[in-house]
Amino acid sequence: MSQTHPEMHERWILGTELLWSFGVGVFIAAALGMILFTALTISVNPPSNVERIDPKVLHLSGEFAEHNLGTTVGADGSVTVRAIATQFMFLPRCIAVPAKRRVTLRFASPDVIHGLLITGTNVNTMVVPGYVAQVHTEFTRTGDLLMPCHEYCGLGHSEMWATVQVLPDDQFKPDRDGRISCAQR
Amino acid sequence: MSDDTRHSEPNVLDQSWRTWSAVAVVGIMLSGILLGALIIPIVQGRGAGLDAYTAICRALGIIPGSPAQPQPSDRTPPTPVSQVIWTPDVLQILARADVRRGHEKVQEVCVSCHGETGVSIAPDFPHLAGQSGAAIYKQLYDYRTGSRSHPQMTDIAKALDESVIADVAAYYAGQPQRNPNPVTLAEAPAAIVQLVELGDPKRNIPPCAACHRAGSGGPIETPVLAEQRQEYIVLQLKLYASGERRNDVYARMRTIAAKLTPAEIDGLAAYYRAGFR
Amino acid sequence: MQPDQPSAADSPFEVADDIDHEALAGVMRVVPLGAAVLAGSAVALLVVGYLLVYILVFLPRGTVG
Amino acid sequence: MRNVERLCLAHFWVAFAAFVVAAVLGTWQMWVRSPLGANVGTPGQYFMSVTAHGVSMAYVLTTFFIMGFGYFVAVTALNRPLPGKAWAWAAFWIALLGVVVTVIPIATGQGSVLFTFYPPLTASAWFYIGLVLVVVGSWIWCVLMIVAMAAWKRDNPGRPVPLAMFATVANAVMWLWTTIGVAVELLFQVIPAALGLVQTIDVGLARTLFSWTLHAIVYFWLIPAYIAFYTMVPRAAGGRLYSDTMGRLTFILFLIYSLPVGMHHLLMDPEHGNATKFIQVLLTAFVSVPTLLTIFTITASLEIAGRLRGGRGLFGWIAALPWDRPMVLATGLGFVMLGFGGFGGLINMGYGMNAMVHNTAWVTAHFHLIFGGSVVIMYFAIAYDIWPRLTGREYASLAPLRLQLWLWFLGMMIMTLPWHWVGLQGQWRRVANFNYADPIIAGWGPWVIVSLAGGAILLISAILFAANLLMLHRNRALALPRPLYALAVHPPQRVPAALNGFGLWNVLVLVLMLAAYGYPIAQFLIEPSPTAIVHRVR
Repeated sequence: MSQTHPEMHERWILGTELLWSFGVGVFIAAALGMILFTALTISVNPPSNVERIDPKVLHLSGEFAEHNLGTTVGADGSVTVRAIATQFMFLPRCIAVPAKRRVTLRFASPDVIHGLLITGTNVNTMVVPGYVAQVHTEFTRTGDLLMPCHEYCGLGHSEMWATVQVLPDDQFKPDRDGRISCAQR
Repeated sequence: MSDDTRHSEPNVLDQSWRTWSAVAVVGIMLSGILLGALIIPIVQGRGAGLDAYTAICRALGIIPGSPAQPQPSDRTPPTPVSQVIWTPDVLQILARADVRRGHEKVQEVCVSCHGETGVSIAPDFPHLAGQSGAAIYKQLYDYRTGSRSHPQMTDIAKALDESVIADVAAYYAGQPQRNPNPVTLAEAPAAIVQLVELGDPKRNIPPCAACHRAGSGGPIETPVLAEQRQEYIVLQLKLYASGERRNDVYARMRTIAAKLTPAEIDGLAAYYRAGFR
Repeated sequence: MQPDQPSAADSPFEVADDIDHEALAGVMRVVPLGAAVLAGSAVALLVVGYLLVYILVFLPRGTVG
Repeated sequence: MRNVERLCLAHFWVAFAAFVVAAVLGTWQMWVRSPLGANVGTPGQYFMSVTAHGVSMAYVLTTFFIMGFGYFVAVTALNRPLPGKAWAWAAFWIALLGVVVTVIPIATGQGSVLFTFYPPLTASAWFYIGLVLVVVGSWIWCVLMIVAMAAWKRDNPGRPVPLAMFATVANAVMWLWTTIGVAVELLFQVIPAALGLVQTIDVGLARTLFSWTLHAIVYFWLIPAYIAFYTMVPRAAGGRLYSDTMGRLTFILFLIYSLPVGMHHLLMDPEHGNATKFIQVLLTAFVSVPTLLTIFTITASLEIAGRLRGGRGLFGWIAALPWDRPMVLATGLGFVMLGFGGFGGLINMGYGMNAMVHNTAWVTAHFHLIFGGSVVIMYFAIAYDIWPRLTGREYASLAPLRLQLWLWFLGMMIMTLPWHWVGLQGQWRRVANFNYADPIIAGWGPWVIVSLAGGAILLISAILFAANLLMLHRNRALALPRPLYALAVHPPQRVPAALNGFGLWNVLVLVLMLAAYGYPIAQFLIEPSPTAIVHRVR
């Protein structure tokens, strides 16, 4: 590559850039490949449930009326948690869930945008007024976890958090009509 | 310069750019759509026992549910705590209430206990002067539907006809408060000021000001506490704590009142009685 | 420099730098190797880190869907 | 210099004044949320400060710096007077008026909805009207940049547009595209609600329209740093730009791929299904291509400079680089922060993995490292490089400049690395005071104090930066302005029309936006989400 052929030289530069672009392609393929692989094999997705509900009459509705909130175990053994995220508290303030079993968590907001995560787990969702936020997960570790509201919802945002008790199977005893609440410790 | 670039006219060189870039961009977009809207939902749907059409509709958000999980069903009868719903037309009624008509009804019904200008005559009757119109509206509505009960108020509220509730609320909301300058007020105990301004993170109590201070962006029906009767605030907090009063939506006040110590309840009542905002 | 009068120091085309053409040609024989190794290893580190975090930190926290 | 010095200086001083104020607020916030400031400040004050910090850093510092730097590039790179200078001053005063109109409601507590405003929480209408004025000012700047390039191309038929100007116009075109989202949201949803004309708002649509702007706006901020990488760093290091074609391609890829990816900010939102989320995650993967191309091309350019200065062996060129020059030092430090920040972004865009980090301190660390770190450190380097031209003065010594850059780098790393660690443990965002008695939160206390120390270093660096620029005004006169823009190894003689204009790329952007945002927005028009009552913050 003597300097008598600068043009070939420029084509050579673009050649190295093309080679680098090929490396970038491998990089993207690796990143997207992992996402695709886990999505196709063990259904790892961000929460996906577009379910409209009118926030203005939420407290009148059956599913999210005050008495129906908390953890219920269905006849088929499915565990469903229903909770409300409202300005500056979650209801119920303490949620009992089983370990190593599929749990469906459903949240709704009657007023402004909230959001929540459960520390140390993959439960994370925004709670937007007008929609039911639903997350399916399995809790792999037992113990008391923190469930803060992680989206700014007003001046009381910092004090808005709840507790999640992940109970091992032998302590996860629903009562007659399938409801279970936190063990008072 | 070697030969081929000088002879390649700009538009020939350009044509390859146009085709290759268009092909690349559209190709990447189509692969995204193919994977996101078709392959992933169908494969996940098969795992969850859903047919391809349902899985794709769920992934696109046309029907509720995740393409990878069965959707829980729910059959619970509604038993609401308070029937009041804040819809645009309710807010319009409140905004366009007729204060004069409200004043007439007040003189006819309310003045004996709540006073002409909203200054109540007895300790356990609340002051209504300068109270939030939405708050008065909600309480009257809750008395009518039985979500809240009181020996006199339940019958009075039931006797009022629907249209005059907003007018009464607007009349009392319009009555002036003393609005004392906080600087001149006696020094409030630090613990109480802390509870009002910062709340108590340890007991998960949000600051009172986060909802009760005007313009905090809190719930619509939040009442104004400034210059309220001390005994009335103490009574209501105790009713909330015991759960006897249940018309607070999603148990906001029942949860907080249950955590307050009697000393804090008295301190807060005195704080707001003094006229702090 | 009066306003609206382009100064020699500004126009990019006339401002030749003091790089000797021979030295540049000599350097260009080697150049992208160092950059490719440095940038390549950094990017590879990113990808390996991403995959490790995905497998060792994310998945053990339970599936999400 | 055609007398645009005053225009550029006006923009830069507004930008850096907002920057220093916001840096003070940022450090105060770090103190208040740490165990040391347990009972300091009320939530009202804290969220007022967070709003002011966000608006100043994200809207004022960036928009004014980009406009000022754009005028400078249009004049020096195109080597001709700025067309429509009266319009430029008009744009400046409109934008400045917008800043004042926004700051008043923030200062009086009527704007505490943070800089990413969360409807149905609604601030005073003036808060939003001020931001609209700032955007209108920037639109005028966009038109001026496009007109300047068109005029130059008319006078120089067939010649390639100088890379710096080409990139500036790419940034202007992208900004015009992306502000459509927030403009529609503000003008048709949020401002009517703030004025009280409507009592409700469709929150799903509002968040989707804001996400349209939310990602390309960070590339609007980032492109000036990349203009410095491509056109100023090789010259400062004493080398050549490795490939001019790759430079043009990088800015085109930014224009194309930064626009249809905004919904990766909504991965955890309930108003969209997985299909559209996956499409935008896949496109987000391609938005990393221009950055990765830039890392290679600029490192190669620096390698050229290092070897020309006698660097031997595989990495000998690194030590041979003139690290005493601010532009070169800033690039090195900026690339390190870009690496850490880019890694954070890679995890954020991990589709399902976003659930691990969404709205945690990990995300805060990501954008502080990339924007606050590598982009802002390049803003410093650009300012240091062009200040002598604007003021006609010369630096007495480069030492304080290097010290400031090092302090900014150290402060940013010390502040953000702990955030990754506590973010993974679930530390959530925008907290006025933590309950350090809680066993989970107690463990974060020491790390928050370490971040506070980083914040303090950043504050010192911010003040030193303003001091460095102020002191320059009193130094001795500048002898001869150093040439600014780099030459490529092979300066382009002729460039295909596609790499010299944006006609083709605008068409492709339209196609991508229709495909990526068409359905997500149409679903709200077909079946609007149940409306939520507006909650006014006064």
